[in-house]
Amino acid sequence: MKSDIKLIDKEGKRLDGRKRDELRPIKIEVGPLYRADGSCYIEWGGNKILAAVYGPREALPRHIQHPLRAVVNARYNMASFSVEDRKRPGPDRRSTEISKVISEALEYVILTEQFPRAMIDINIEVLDAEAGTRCAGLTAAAVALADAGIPMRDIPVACAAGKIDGQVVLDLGKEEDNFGEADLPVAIAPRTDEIILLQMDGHLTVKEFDEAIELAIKGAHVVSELQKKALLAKYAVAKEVKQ
Amino acid sequence: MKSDIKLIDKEGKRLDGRKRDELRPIKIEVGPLYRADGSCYIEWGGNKILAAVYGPREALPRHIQHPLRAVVNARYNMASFSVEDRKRPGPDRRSTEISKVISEALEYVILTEQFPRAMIDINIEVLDAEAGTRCAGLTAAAVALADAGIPMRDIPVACAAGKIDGQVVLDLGKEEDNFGEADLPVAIAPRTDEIILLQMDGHLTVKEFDEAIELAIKGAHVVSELQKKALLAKYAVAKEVKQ
Amino acid sequence: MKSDIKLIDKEGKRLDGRKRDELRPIKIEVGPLYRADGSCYIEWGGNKILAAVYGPREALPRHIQHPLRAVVNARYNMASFSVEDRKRPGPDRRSTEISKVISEALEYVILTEQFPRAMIDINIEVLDAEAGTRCAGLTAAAVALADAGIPMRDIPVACAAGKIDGQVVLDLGKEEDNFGEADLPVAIAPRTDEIILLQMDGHLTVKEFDEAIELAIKGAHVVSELQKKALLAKYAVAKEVKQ
Amino acid sequence: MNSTLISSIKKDYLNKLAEQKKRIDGRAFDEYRKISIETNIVRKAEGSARVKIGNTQVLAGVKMDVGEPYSDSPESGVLTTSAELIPMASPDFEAGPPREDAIELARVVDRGIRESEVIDLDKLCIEPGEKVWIVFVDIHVLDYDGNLFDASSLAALAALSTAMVPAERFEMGKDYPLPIKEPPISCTFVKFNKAIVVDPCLDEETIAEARLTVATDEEGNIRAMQKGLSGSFTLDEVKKVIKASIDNGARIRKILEDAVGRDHGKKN
Amino acid sequence: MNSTLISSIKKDYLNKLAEQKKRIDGRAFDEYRKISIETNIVRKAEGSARVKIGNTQVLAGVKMDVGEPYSDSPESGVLTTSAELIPMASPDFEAGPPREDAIELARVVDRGIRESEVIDLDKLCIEPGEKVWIVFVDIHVLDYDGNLFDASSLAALAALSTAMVPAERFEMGKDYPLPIKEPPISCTFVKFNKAIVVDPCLDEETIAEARLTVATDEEGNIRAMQKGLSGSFTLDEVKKVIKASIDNGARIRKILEDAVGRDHGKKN
Amino acid sequence: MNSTLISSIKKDYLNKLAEQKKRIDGRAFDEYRKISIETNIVRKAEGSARVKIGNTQVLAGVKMDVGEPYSDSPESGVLTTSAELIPMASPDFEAGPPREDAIELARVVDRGIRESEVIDLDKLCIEPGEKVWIVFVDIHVLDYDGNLFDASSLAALAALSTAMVPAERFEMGKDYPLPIKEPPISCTFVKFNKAIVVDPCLDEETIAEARLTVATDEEGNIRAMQKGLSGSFTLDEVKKVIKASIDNGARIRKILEDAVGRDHGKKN
Repeated sequence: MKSDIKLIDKEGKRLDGRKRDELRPIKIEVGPLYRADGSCYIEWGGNKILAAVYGPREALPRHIQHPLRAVVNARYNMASFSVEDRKRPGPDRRSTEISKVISEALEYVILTEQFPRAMIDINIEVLDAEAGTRCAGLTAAAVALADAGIPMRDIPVACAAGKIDGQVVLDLGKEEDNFGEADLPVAIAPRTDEIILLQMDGHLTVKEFDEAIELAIKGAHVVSELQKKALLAKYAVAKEVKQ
Repeated sequence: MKSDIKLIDKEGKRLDGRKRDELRPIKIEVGPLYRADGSCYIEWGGNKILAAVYGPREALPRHIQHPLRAVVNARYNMASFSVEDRKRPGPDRRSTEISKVISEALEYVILTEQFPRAMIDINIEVLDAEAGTRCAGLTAAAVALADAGIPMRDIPVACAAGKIDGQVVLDLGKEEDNFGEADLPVAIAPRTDEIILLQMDGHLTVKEFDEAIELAIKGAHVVSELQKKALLAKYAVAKEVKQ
Repeated sequence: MKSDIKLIDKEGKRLDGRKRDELRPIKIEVGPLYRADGSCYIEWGGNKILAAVYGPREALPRHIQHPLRAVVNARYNMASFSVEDRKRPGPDRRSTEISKVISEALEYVILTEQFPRAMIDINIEVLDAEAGTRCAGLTAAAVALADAGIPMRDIPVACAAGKIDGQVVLDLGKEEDNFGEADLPVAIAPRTDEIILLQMDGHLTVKEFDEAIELAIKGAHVVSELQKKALLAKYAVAKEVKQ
Repeated sequence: MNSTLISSIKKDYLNKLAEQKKRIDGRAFDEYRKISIETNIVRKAEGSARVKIGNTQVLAGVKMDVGEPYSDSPESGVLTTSAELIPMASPDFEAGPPREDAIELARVVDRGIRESEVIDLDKLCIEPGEKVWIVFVDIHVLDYDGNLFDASSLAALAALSTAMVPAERFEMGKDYPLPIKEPPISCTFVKFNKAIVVDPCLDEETIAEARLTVATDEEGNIRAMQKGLSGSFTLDEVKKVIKASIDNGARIRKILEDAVGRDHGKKN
Repeated sequence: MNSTLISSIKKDYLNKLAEQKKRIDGRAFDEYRKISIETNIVRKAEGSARVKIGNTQVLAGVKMDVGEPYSDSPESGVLTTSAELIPMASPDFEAGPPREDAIELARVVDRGIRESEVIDLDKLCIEPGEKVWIVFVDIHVLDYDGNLFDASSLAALAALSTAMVPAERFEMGKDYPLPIKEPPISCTFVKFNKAIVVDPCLDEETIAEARLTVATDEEGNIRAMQKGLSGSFTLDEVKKVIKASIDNGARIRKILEDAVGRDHGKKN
Repeated sequence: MNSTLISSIKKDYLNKLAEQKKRIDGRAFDEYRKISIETNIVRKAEGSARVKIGNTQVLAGVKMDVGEPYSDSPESGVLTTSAELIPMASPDFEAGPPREDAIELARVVDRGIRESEVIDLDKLCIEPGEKVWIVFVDIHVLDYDGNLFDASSLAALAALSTAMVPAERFEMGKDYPLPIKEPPISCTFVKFNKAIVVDPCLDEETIAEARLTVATDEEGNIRAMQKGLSGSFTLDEVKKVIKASIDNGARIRKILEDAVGRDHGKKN
């Protein structure tokens, strides 16, 4: 957490030239996969992430079925070559926790009661990882759910804020994550600003927290617009093709 | 097995001051746990062990059900911090074997035929381990079974004898177990003295064996009285509260 | 693959004195096991392999059942002491692949459609391993299937050819396998010469391949005769006993 | 189906109570259960503590060993936190490798220790790059009646606060206390039917829609947060929870300090 | 039962088509689908490539580390190939340890690299018997519409061909290209209802009776073969498949060379 | 249900036989089946033996390697015993990690070797604290018709008695016989319907209420005991079993000595 690295220069610029409240570049592509019922590819800074949705389909094995609603299983996975030192394939404790908090967040927006005894599987594959994969992964998963036509009360979206060099900033990059003082990933349902994912590590005063979460929510709204634009683009093309 | 350590001094006293046929101090507490159907906490010398019983309840998954009787699963587990060098969590070969012989011994006294297709789970957690955990664990499990109201033909009880410095003694302590010549854990149904658990390692003549097993059975009867006293104490309090 | 070792001498003799198209000594024993429905013991060069067949019997767990035919599970396993450096017990990637290709090859000859919802288990245990265990194992498994009375359209048989010192030879031995240039294990249904297992590693021209596969098929026919002789021997004895 | 039915009845009942500002065990929304902490109860452990929060009972043990540092922090000791939801603690826990609940629990406790630098890992270096102390914190849940996050984190802190570095066993001089800094205190809330209650009991956890844990330090700053379950919080609710966490944290910190018998913030 | 019924109907349909020399996606028996190769798409990997064969999509990544050689080849680098059939790629793939399909796939790709000495492992020795480069090739199947053997092997070759040895990260001078030799090209066929077709799509794989993969080199020699499934081939069929593999191999080799932008056979 | 019915019919039949002092295979209660021992049957193993007791068949193999000693016994070799109940041996055995039956078997065989100091582990030290011989004893059950304890223990002893330390392979001079002391011999009994019979066949094991294994040495002393199953023994029954074990042990010891072709007690 401590380091001599200056993360913000005298002009208020961050290592990659961003301003305090500026997001990294984001690119969203809808439907890159053939087999999946819905899919999304996102590039968010140096992150490259695919999300694929299968379902709703009969939940198997049967003992996992819920009689009144669909079960939602998000599986966050990092490709072994997505990080500096090769990661052993398969889930570790970190990915298990991230899968759990993303599953819970997405379950809130999905109208699961429409599909009793069903399951909806969401696969998030991190192909190239920089800081903020859980926010980018959730954001891509939300688009893949929409692409799969899964009924949702809202299209969720995530963004992080944090503290570096004593200042609250938006969307931490890699060095900022490693050497910063706090990271605060947040996911919301953007229509109502309800908070559906929230984690925090580090050190924030109550005032800084208030500032940070508002910044994160504001950032999430910007990302939300990118989600909608990407979906609309595909929808527009699809419509065109139809006509 | 060999060593220069004198385990019995000239006056016939053992390292911890005990006589040849003397047990370590034993304390039994009935019902320390809230969720379990029955529970028991035992301190036996330096051993600290909790036992909890759940059941009878439907045996699941179904393929483990027996159509004519309950299945009895004792699970002996050592906390990772219960031994000098940290133990990796989870079962190892030693605990698997102890779980098996304790399950078999307890099954003999439980009236399993009263609960077809059911299972009775017995969890034995060793929190602090000195020599003799299997005897102490079985003894605690028996009390937890009684506390859970599981019908039994007898309340089983266990005690070990062994050989140190060429002499047969009761209830080996840690150094006696490490440097002694034989260890003989025995569990009985005390009403009939039927032997339901019996293991032996080391070196005993037939004569020494006869002596050792009689000493162990005698010791088990002493422990049996402590079991009954602990159960009566709880029963008496319960009765009092009722009146 | 490269080495200074001469694998063929000036007279065309191989390290163990064999000629180019000569098999290692093979011994086949039918029915050495009591519990199995069919069994076979084979010694093929330095390989010592047991094969046992159980089934057809109800396929369990049920979800593996096929409604129209029996499932065939061959399990190739090396005893931990069968190789120079002790092998960890249990399947590894190599044995999983060999189990798969042997299962598929044997399935072709078994009249699986006669036993819907059943399974046929074939256990191949390599007790002592030299080169060529997959061919020897498949050959023994075929005899065990016949011994178990499993209906087959043919008794399959396997044999390898390979290239050493630039020459195509039959049935590679250990050093030939380690330092040779190619290995080509082949299994056939001998009545029709249909190829049911085929793998190749190394480097062969098309001409060499043609030569090698014909050599392997020729070798397989020799082994096929040994299979039949062993089965007839047992059958003859059985007949004699009956009379 | 049956258990679905039962839980649906229980849900209705708790929801109705909540509308009357009542809880199933009679507590107020902002009322924590009785906390008791006993330390040094496992002789074989370097440090240990049993924490009871109501009927919930958690045992934490600390073991230490000498090993290699991670290559990216060659001058720091290593911390490893595990949690076992052993079948003893609940009819619903099963033996076997830890499932996602246990993993989330262990990771939240671990972050509470690691990110707040409760253990001064830099002081646990023996030979840079070669030999450091490894600290194993093992959480053993003995009796489960809700709120494992707070109970486990408190048990871990109490066990660490009383742990002795076993230098003698490794022939490195006399044992000495593990260097510990002022720890942040976790406080957990759940939300159901618009009510937000502190320190949920099992029945409340079963029907809860959302959960929020906030760890705060002596100065009232936030050191860790973890939201769980598939419900949501408004920003206002989050802010109220943070405030209540700071208040409860101060009270629980006193209980911890009394139990471990010293004022860590100043002594170490 | 249902899925059995459906697959039986599909089987009849494909078989009937085959009798008319037709395939379900309109291709000729000897027609390969469109191949596209993109390299260097994962920044964190030493080398990477995404290969599309029709709708099938495979990503291969190469990572390198420094480690110990095997005791029986103290002067050679180490190659390790893994394949994951992740649930993203198909509704039928499950999370968890690789099953026999993935293991066979990884082993066939591995042999294609190892036995043909595509990587010059002897040049990856740093200190004989002590330190060598470990090359990890990881196959990530992203979208499964048949013919994973060819797609995976091609992705692995493309990733290796563009991989840089990360010498800088290990303080051993400047990064340099992984020493690669001319690779053999895999070509896969399946047989059903007496027809033998190249580059099977998923529907064809589902009903296939037998599968044969042949890897051939620049000179038209055979470097690896793998027969699969429970059907059989006649010797004549095998010979025809070999010939067609050589023809296709030459064409695919060009696509690979264009994608990796250099002529390996000569440069290295 | 069916298998329950069948086993109940078999139980009645064996119980009735027992009342007439008869056994299902015609043996007397105290009659052991024919034992045969073949040694050195696996060329790749340091030592090996196949033991048949009636139809039961067990293969034991000994492999040795050089490795580190345990920290608490730096001058002793290491012994590791495993048992696999491979599916070959019985329709009821399944592939996979050893279950509790196999673990109990391995541990009882292991204790029979370790506690009686059959192998002189102190002579297997190469460099104190650094390098010692590791002895792997692997039990492979090939055909299961009851009494695996005696068959496995006998196979292990025969394999160890004929094992050669592979010094040459590790460039430490010439191979030499593994230093072995006089081993104790295991003898197993089961009890059903008040009868106690030696060397149970599978049918008897299936219906047995209790099992007792006693290992005795040359001098008629007891070296190990293991009671199993959910029945009980009276003290008198235990004493009778011990006596019978000593008698059988003497007879089996001769068979072992003949098979391994030397008198260990004296030579080593």
